[in-house]
Amino acid sequence: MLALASALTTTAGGYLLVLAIILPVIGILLSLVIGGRHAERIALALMPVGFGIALAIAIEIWRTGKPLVYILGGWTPPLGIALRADGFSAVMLVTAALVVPAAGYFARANFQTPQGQFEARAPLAFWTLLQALWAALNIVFLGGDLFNLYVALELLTFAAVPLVCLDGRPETLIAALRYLLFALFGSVFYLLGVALLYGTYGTLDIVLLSARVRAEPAVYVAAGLMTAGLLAKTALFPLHLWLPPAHANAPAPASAVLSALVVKGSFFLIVRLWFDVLPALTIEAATSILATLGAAAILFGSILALRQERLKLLIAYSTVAQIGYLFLMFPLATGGHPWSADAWNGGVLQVLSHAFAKAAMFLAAGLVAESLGHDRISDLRGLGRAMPMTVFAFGLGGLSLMGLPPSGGFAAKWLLVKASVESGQWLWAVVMLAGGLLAGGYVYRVLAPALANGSTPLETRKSTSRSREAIALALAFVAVLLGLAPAGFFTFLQIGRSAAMAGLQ
Amino acid sequence: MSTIADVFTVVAICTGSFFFMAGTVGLLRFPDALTRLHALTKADNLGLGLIVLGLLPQADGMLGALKLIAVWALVQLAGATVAQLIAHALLRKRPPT
Amino acid sequence: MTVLQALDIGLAALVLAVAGWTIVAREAFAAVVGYVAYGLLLSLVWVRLFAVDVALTEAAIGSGVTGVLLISAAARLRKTEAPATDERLGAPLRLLAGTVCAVVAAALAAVVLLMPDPGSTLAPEAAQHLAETGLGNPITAVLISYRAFDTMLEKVVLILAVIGVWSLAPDRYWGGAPGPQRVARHEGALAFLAQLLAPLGIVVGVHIFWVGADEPGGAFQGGAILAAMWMIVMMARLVEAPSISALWLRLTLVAGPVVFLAIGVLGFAVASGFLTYPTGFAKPLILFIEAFMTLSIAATLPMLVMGPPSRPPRP
Amino acid sequence: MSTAILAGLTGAALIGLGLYGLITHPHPLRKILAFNLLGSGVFLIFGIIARKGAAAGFAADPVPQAMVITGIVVAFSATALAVALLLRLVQETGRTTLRPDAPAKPPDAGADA
Repeated sequence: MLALASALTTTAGGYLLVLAIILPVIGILLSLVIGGRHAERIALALMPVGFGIALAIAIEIWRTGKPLVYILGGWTPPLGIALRADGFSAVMLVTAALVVPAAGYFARANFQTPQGQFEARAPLAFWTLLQALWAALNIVFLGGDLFNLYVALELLTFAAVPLVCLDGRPETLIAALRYLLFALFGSVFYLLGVALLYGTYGTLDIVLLSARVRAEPAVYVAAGLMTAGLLAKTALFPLHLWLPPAHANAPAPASAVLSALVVKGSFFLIVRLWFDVLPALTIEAATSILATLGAAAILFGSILALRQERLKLLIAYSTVAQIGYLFLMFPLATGGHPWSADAWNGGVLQVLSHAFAKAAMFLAAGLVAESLGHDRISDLRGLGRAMPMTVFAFGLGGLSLMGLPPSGGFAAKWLLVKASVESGQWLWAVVMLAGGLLAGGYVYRVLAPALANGSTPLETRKSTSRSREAIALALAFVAVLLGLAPAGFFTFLQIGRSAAMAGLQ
Repeated sequence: MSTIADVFTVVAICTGSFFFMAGTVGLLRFPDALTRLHALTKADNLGLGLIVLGLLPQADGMLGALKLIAVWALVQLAGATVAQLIAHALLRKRPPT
Repeated sequence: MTVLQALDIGLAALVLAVAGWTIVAREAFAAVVGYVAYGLLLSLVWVRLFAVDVALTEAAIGSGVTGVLLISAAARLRKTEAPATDERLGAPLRLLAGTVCAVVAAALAAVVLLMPDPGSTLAPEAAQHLAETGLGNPITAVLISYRAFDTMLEKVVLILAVIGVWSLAPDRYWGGAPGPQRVARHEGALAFLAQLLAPLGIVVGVHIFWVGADEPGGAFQGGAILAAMWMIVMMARLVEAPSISALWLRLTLVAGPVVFLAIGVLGFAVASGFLTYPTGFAKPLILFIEAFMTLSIAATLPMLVMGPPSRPPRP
Repeated sequence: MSTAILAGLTGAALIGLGLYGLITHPHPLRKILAFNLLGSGVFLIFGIIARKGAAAGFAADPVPQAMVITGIVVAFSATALAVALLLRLVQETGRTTLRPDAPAKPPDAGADA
């Protein structure tokens, strides 16, 4: 929590937060009006600018060591709305600014407007919705007002759902409709919690709320409702049913963004809620429930991933499992103990490394499906010789999922295991180790046939472009490099967090 | 004067409500769609007309009275059109099995 | 118990009864018709809560436009109902679901009863700054000034919904028009209604947008009425649904958020930052934004109701 | 009992009803309908909070009222998107089931539009 006064005034550089949001919004509006193949050009042209803005925000926070704040319309909360960026926000902004453009440049081959046609359905929808996803994520990361975040969540849903069924096959339509129903359930519950908080405290500003919240019945009910709603959107076991078909059936670049970023958007809000809005409400029972569900997700998701016959479904179930790890941070990082900061850093690092690793794996799987015409795991024999770069990218991503050194996944899980041992909560450590073994199992299931030599060379339908393979590989490298994050990176992550919460006495 | 107006209002609204009630009973009790439609439109138009008539003396000013009459006219228009459409749809569907 | 209280209790009972009907009704069509009635009853509840702006929105959008959408969907889905009933959950699961829902409802009821009265409020703050916006209707002030960012983003949500709905068209229909094919036969009565109602409705819609600055009403309510008028003349086949590639349609759809965003960004230069209005110019700027938003809503709602394009573009 | 409390209890009951319909109805259109019921219950909760916040000469706090207006419009857009998805699904398959195992089509490359 920031000092109250400084959280309610615009800081130098605060305008960057506005730019980060309105840039993709301008892109959406322009793309729809000008239309045709210009939608693609506008989206791709704005991406480097958006990356620059995200980087500038991170540098500004690093330089000043303080969060950035912008008061919208000049109306100070509680009446108005504030945008705020702390270290965590900045890191997420930069992650989105890397993964979205990667998916965008990768998707140029999938979503080109055909020659001789001014405008086509799938390209226009894809390029506008991709920008919309980015805008929505940036608002989620920067929003300082719970109702504004509700609008952001809806924006995210409306951008994500149509991406799932862009190719119009029946199974994608079913997946999209299920996704939409789960997401709507999630946002309406979130909104109900927002109503109760407003009714009790007369503000929805995160910083003002955190100063006013006390442990009382309305707050417990609100916290329960909002968490349940956000869990449905994050697809935590047992509310994960919508995720595998949606993520596995979407076009590869869309899957990459959905798995890497969209589920993290609602997770980000759960972290905001429990660590920033409701620190007065550290309930051991609640954090244990979250972690138990997380543990179940790790085991259940991994075992189902082991049994899938299609590569993209395997990766989607692995997302279910990897989301589980995120929730282990709740019992470990609350309470301001000596190990809390480690656990929090571990959780955030898991968010980041999974984002890059999973984006790389979905893009790699997309390349495999395009060049083979299928993604049946049993028929991948000899793939390593045909598409070495793609298989390498998949393998590096898998390294991070398993938590093997040196990788971001290893550093994240190491921090979490360390915290669970120090806090005496051994159970979580055991689950994490088991999850790592299972992840090794499902990654091996893909790599073993891919690296084996087939009796006949694998027939590819079309050759893959080197640059698209390079995009997947670059993302996988980032996931690995996160394992070498220096101590300064973790100091940066803690900017804007209260000393008490961070466990720094 | 105002007492007479009030009595008029009460009587008109009660009569109007009675027609609404009769229309509703018709809707529930009549055997097929066309007769039900008949009961509804006839009774509701009359019922609403009487209620609006009863409220006119209570309206504050000319504008208020005009608005009440506009409400009545709009409902008449919509009711008549919808009744026509439903009847058309029914005729097209015939013979019912 | 006063008469008003008795009426309140009667209204609440009626709302719940109709709501229950929409859940238990055997046929989807009947349930949807119940839902439209439910929406109108709910508008009365909003009037009783002294929220006339919300009552207007609920009647126009929550009940009216949503009703048209759901009724036409229910009519088209009649044949699919019988197979779906085979998938009903078993009794134990339904019992479990019922228990969970009852617990949620009971917890909420308890919170409602425990909530302090008078409760927390931002009404004094909203009133205090109302003069700076030049408006008389505090709700319009919240929507276009205090929380302008929400409203602008919500316009973007509407545009995404349109893109999402359009993206569900088969490829060959892209660039075509939504809605059913034009048929030779005219529904005389409907055409008559549309001819009579549309001019009137347009006047009422513009009026409601205009008075929204000071009295109940505003861009949402006025725009919804204009949208209804456009839908009725399209339903009566007096005008054709536009091609989704028509430049004027695209421009109308984005006009609201574009003007909102442009004036917001202008605030960096001429006022004290994003979405701020220069002193003394707040009211005209707010009305300017609202005018374009009304236009955009009037175009967006019918596009959402009509669904994806359903015929190939004309050469 | 005040109007506000009564409306709040009605809202709570509507939320329960809507949630029940959303979970138990197999037909997606009925789920969409139940979602709208659930949403209107949530808006009523906002409504009583607004009414209890009557102050400064306003009969109700304008801030929650503005949020409800935003919410109604968003709920309508969501309904429109869901209905469009459902109608397309029925057009393609003739059925409305949401079971993931329903259409038995061979998996294909699927990545391209």
